[in-house]
Amino acid sequence: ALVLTACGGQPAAGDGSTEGAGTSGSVVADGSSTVAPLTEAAADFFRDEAPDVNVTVATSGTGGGFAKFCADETDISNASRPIKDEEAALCEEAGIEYTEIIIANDGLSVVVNPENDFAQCLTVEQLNTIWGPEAEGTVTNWNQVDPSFPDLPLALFGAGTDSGTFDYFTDAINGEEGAIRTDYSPSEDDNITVQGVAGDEGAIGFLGLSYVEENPDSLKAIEVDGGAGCVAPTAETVQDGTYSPLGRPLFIYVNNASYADKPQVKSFVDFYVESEAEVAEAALFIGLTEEQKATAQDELATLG
Amino acid sequence: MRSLQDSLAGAPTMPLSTGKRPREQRPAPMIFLIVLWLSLLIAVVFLITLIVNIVLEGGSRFGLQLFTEYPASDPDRAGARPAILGSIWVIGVTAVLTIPLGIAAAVHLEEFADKRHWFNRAIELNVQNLAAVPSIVYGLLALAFLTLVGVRDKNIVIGGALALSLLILPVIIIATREAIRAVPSEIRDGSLALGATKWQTTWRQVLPASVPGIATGSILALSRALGEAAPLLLLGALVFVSFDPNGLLSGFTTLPIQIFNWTGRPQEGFHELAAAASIILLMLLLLMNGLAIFIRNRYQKRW
Amino acid sequence: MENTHDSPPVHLHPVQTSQVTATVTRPIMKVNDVDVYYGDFRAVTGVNLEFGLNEITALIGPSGCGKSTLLRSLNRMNDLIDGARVDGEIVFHGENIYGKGVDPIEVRRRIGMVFQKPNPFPKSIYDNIAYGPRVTGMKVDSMDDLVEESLTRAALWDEVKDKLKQSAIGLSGGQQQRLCIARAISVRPDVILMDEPCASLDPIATMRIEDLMHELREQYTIIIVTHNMQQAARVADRTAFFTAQISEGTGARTGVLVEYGTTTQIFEDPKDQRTEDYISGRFG
Amino acid sequence: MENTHDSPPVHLHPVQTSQVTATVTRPIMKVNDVDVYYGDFRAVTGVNLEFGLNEITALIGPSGCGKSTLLRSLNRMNDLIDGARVDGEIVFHGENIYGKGVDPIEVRRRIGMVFQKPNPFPKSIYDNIAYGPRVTGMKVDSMDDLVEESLTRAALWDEVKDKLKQSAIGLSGGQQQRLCIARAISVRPDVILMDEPCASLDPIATMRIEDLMHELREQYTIIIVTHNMQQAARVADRTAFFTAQISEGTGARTGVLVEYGTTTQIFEDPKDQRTEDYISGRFG
Amino acid sequence: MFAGRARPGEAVIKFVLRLASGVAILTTIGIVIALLVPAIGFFREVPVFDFLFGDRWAPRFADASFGVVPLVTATLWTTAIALLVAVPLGLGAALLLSEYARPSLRKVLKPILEVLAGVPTVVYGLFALQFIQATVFREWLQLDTGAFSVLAAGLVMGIMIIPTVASISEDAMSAVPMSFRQGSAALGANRMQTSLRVVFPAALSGIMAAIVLGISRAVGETMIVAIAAGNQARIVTGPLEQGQTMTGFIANAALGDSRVGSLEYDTLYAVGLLLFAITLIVNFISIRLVRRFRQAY
Ligand SMILES: Nc1ncnc2c1ncn2[C@@H]1O[C@H](COP(=O)(O)OP(=O)(O)OP(=O)(O)O)[C@@H](O)[C@H]1O
Ligand SMILES: Nc1ncnc2c1ncn2[C@@H]1O[C@H](COP(=O)(O)OP(=O)(O)OP(=O)(O)O)[C@@H](O)[C@H]1O
Ligand SMILES: [Mg+2]
Ligand SMILES: [Mg+2]
Ligand SMILES: O=P([O-])([O-])[O-]
Repeated sequence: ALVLTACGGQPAAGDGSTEGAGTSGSVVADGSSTVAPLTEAAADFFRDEAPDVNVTVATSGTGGGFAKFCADETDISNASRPIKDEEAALCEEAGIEYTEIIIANDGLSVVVNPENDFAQCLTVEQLNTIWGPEAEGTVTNWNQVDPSFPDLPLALFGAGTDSGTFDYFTDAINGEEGAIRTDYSPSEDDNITVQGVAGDEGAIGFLGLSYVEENPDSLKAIEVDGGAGCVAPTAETVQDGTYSPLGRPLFIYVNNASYADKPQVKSFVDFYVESEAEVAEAALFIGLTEEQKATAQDELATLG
Repeated sequence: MRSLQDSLAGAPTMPLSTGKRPREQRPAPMIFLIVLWLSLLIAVVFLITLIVNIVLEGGSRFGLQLFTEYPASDPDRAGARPAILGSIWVIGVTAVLTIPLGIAAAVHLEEFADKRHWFNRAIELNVQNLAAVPSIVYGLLALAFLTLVGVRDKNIVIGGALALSLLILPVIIIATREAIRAVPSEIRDGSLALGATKWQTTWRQVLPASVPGIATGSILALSRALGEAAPLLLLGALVFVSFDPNGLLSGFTTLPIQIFNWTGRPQEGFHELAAAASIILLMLLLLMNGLAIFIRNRYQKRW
Repeated sequence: MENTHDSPPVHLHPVQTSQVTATVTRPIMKVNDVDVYYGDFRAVTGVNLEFGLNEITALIGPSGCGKSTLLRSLNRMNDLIDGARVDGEIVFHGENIYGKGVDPIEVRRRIGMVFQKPNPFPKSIYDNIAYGPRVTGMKVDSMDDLVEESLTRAALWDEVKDKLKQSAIGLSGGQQQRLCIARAISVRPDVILMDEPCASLDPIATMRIEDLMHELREQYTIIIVTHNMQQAARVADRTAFFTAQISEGTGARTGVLVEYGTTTQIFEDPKDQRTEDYISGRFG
Repeated sequence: MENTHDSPPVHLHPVQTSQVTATVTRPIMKVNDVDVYYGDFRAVTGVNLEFGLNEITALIGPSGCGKSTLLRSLNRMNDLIDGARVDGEIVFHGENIYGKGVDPIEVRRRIGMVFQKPNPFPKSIYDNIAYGPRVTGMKVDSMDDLVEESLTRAALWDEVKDKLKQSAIGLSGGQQQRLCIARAISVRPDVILMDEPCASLDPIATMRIEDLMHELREQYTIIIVTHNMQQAARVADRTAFFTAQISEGTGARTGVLVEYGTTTQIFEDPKDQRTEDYISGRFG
Repeated sequence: MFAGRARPGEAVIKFVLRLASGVAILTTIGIVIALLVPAIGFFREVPVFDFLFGDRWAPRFADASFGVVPLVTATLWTTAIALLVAVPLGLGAALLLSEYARPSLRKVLKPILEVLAGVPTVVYGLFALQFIQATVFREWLQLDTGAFSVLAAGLVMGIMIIPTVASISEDAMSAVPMSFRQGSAALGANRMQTSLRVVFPAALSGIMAAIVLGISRAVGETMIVAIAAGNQARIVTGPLEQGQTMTGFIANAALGDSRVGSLEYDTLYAVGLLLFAITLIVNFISIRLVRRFRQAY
């Protein structure tokens, strides 16, 4: 295991942080399936710091995660979008105080089948034509999106309704969270989306950038024109904000009481933020900018 | 039409060797037999294809690491240790819960219950019915139950075991009843006629004689539970667990869930890991079925 | 001998009541007006009988006439069949075995039973014999002695004394049946019921058992059901002949006792036409 | 009659070879030196017999002596039992039914069989009779006529002619057995084998079947296994007595033919001590 | 004289045993309550009629609607395809085992069949998705189908159900008394004729029961359809289309998480209740049929 560890891109132990040593107990995280790989990677690395701390990471989707978080069932909620007002209200009602910490960046990618050579770049309007609620049952062919596109039936895949990805995408493209045509294949499991897009020449779908990078043979990410020209999702375009409107930050929400009362939660979260870069790399995400990292550390500091 | 009378004359009539192909070997019966064999062979070929497929995909990842390592963000470092331990925990608790309960229920139904009583008939009907209820419904039941008793985190060993226990309890009851029924009534009569009570007869004669049948049925039922994922999904067992489960209230994941989880990852390496973990499951399945067959053939008495 | 068959079909006797013609000098068991039911089906009706102490009584009759049913009601083995019910009294040593406060388990200990098919337990020979004393909580000085004694009485000791620890399943059919008799004896019953104990045995094993019955008669009362009239003639002191009567309304067949007497009388001077027909092989 | 049992245990006759004392005038079937095996177990050995045309031959003997085994080998029904094997010849109309090129299915069509328990198919009465002709591809002008003729011969037509489309399961036991005889007749066999055809019937139904056998004898050759000596005496022209011989080495029981002759001779003047013992009820 | 020993232990044991078997009833009651309570909450908001006959299933979208028909059509397709595979193959295997195979061969073949029923459904699901659908259907057969299809899911499910169909119908066939076969053989029928004309009809009610039980297995199977049939709730009109079944919906919804008491949560249970009701009806039919063939002999 040691040898494997060495080539695994794991943060070197003994970089001054011994916060986890000696602690034990459990840390319960739930929420976004997009963010889960990050928290899992953090948990994975954290085991070397504090082998007696049991970290579980469930994937109920951002919304589902907040539901549990505000019911005081979890310590950390992973989120691929900021908390909504009604969710915040729930937490307040239950007396749950929390802190939002930005933890990584993601480019929400629009993907098509690799065979598709005509759709290189789509504008937000075109995406809206495809995905809008009014498209349901009517926009069924690529040539309805652009007359220059071939006569090819559309097959739509995307994130399930519990996910922050879904919320984010519908908000960015259709202007309202949750507004989307229903005749597409929603799945909480992004790999199903990969399979779906890979298996259908006329497919289009949306998911996290990591899936695109890992499945170059199955998927092709297209450029998105948010008004300032076609931009491909990459680490740079996401970090510098040009991949708009689909570049997005990812968050963890920490229960303040847990952080204060449970040393294992505190040391895990501290470790997580500190090793943010390695974690993002391991989980195939885009790390924080200097600025973002500073913000995150400030937020941590307010927790005590 | 030759009247019946003619054939009775007794004089040698048609020879028995008709010169034609024997009727058992004419085309129609031969084709029929081939069709029957084919239906079985198709199933077997399918099974072999499945196994070969999985071995080809997961073989390279199948190794010690799978058993000793925790899940990780890098497929090269990841293993299924918590899932294997989780499966052991959940199946172990399930076995402890269901086997005594199932045997007790079966003993009641076979040895003690008056089969004409409405209550016992209702139980019988229920058992048969429950055996065919979709597993996912048991997940819904366990979820509702845990919510009712106010369990905060439903993904705990005892919760999973509860769902699986309810799922396989009818199977174990039915298998045990069959094993008990196979004990000839002469043995019971012999014992009772000596002045043994019903329970003495059950405990000293019937149960020992039906142990092989009960063991076989229980093993097969547990092997089914081992492969179940759907009811556990409802309890939220699709989690990343990077520690060894260590108690009834400990969080857990199981092999089928881990497989499902890995297949949902972007990296191809995880898909291979999923296949490798499937090999473990298949090996366990074959092992358990083999054990059941061994017990059945070795110890099952022919009365 | 060829083709002599021209007798008219047998008509079942219309008289319903059982005829008890034997007076038993030292009765140990009395059957008073017994009907046995399986649910709504009346299998046996109106039986009155007495069994003599240290006698062998044979119950004979065609198949389905309720011999086994009656026999099983004599030690309450019928209790174990769902829906089986006994009306009337069976008096043993002056006490109705179906009376209140009677423990059927104790009844079965006192009135042992041997079955048609030898049914040794799948245990060692020794454990087969020791089983009864153990489960009934009998106080036994030396189990070894009791086992030896029971096996000796059942004329099996010499054949098995060297393999007491071996499984009883390995014995021959006749040995198994004697083992079952030894097992029945082990709990010291007064009466032994036997339901066609030789039906599955060969002639030699049958003779052994018949010889054994004669020896056991000195100490036990034996009631035996047999299909084999010759066997009844060979072993029994008294014989009761049963037949099935077909009810006119429903067509249901109910067993009745036709005639009861000493074996000599039944076989040589039957009073009832049906008995005579049966004995002479005219039916059954 | 009381307690007269003191005869010594019967010793099986040491002579192994079967004694054929009957000379059949018009033989239709010959059994030449037949042994029947189940796997390694030899159930029957060294049987030599002849069956006469339009005669009824009864096979009697104690349980397990191989009567059914031998009977089943006469129409190759034993082929259906895994591991069953016949050594020797069974010659039918001059041809060995175990010879090369013989289609066992044809043998079974020509030599019909009626079983101990009536086994009508769970189909209509009509279809039960029509089944045989249909599966054997018999050329039949009118199936209705054939059904009527077969049922008439089996003395069942009048009782069932109004309910040919009803299930045969609804018939009484005796009617079912006659139906099975009608079914056997429907494919026009020469010989009918019957294995204890009355064992599960009541006396009246038994008589009907016995009467029927006498009628059928005019046109068919009948071979019947029976446990009931009276029945053999009533119906058979010839009787063969079998018994089981216990091999000294292994203790295995093998059936042998003891004596064969006219029924009168066997019952009134048996030549073999074992036959006499059996007939007189001294064993079995 | 016969006053026996008091045996309080015996009574306690009897009570405990009875209690144990009562768990079966408790479970059923538990299921009914667990499903009914949330389902009632659901039907307070969604009329039963709209649920049962509505043809648009979009419970979690902004513009929600709760017509279960699309889920039912997908379930019907996968079930029908599974039966099309399992019934002929299962019956063929059953006839082979009960009418032709010697005990020694049976001893080998039956366990192999049993293994088919034991393969974890997750494994089956992946096989259906990655091999049957992707490789066989699309690559080799060049079928015009997407990443998922009810055909791939149904086919694999059918294979999984073969042992269920085979083993119960074999029981029914073996329960046909030997005397029927002997009677048939004695009339000059060959094995095929005996199998098809005597054994098969005599075992028919048991065979029906096997098929019916197969139906309830297919309707209730979850992971295979969740993985391979697709996730889009739409009315399925052809075998190569994708579709979401009732179980598929429940599983997929379970991957997310809904607050207890929310309409989404209740929806899960409403579908569960429908699923339970369907399998219950199907089971009762099966039990009746089995009872009939048990009584026949
Ligand atoms: N457990 C039972 N339940 C219902 N009916 C039964 C039961 N046992 C026997 N019978 C019926 O009671 C009647 C008498 O049966 P019983 O076995 O006592 O007859 P038997 O004289 O011993 O016959 P056999 O000589 O064949 O043993 C028969 O009609 C039989 O079908
Ligand atoms: N299918 C079989 N396989 C193995 N052994 C058999 C089989 N059938 C019969 N036997 C054995 O063959 C011997 C002769 O049996 P068979 O049935 O022919 O005797 P039987 O004279 O007809 O007796 P019964 O009067 O009881 O019917 C017995 O020892 C029996 O156990
Ligand atoms: Mg009896
Ligand atoms: Mg026989
Ligand atoms: O799982 P999500 O990140 O899409 O909420």
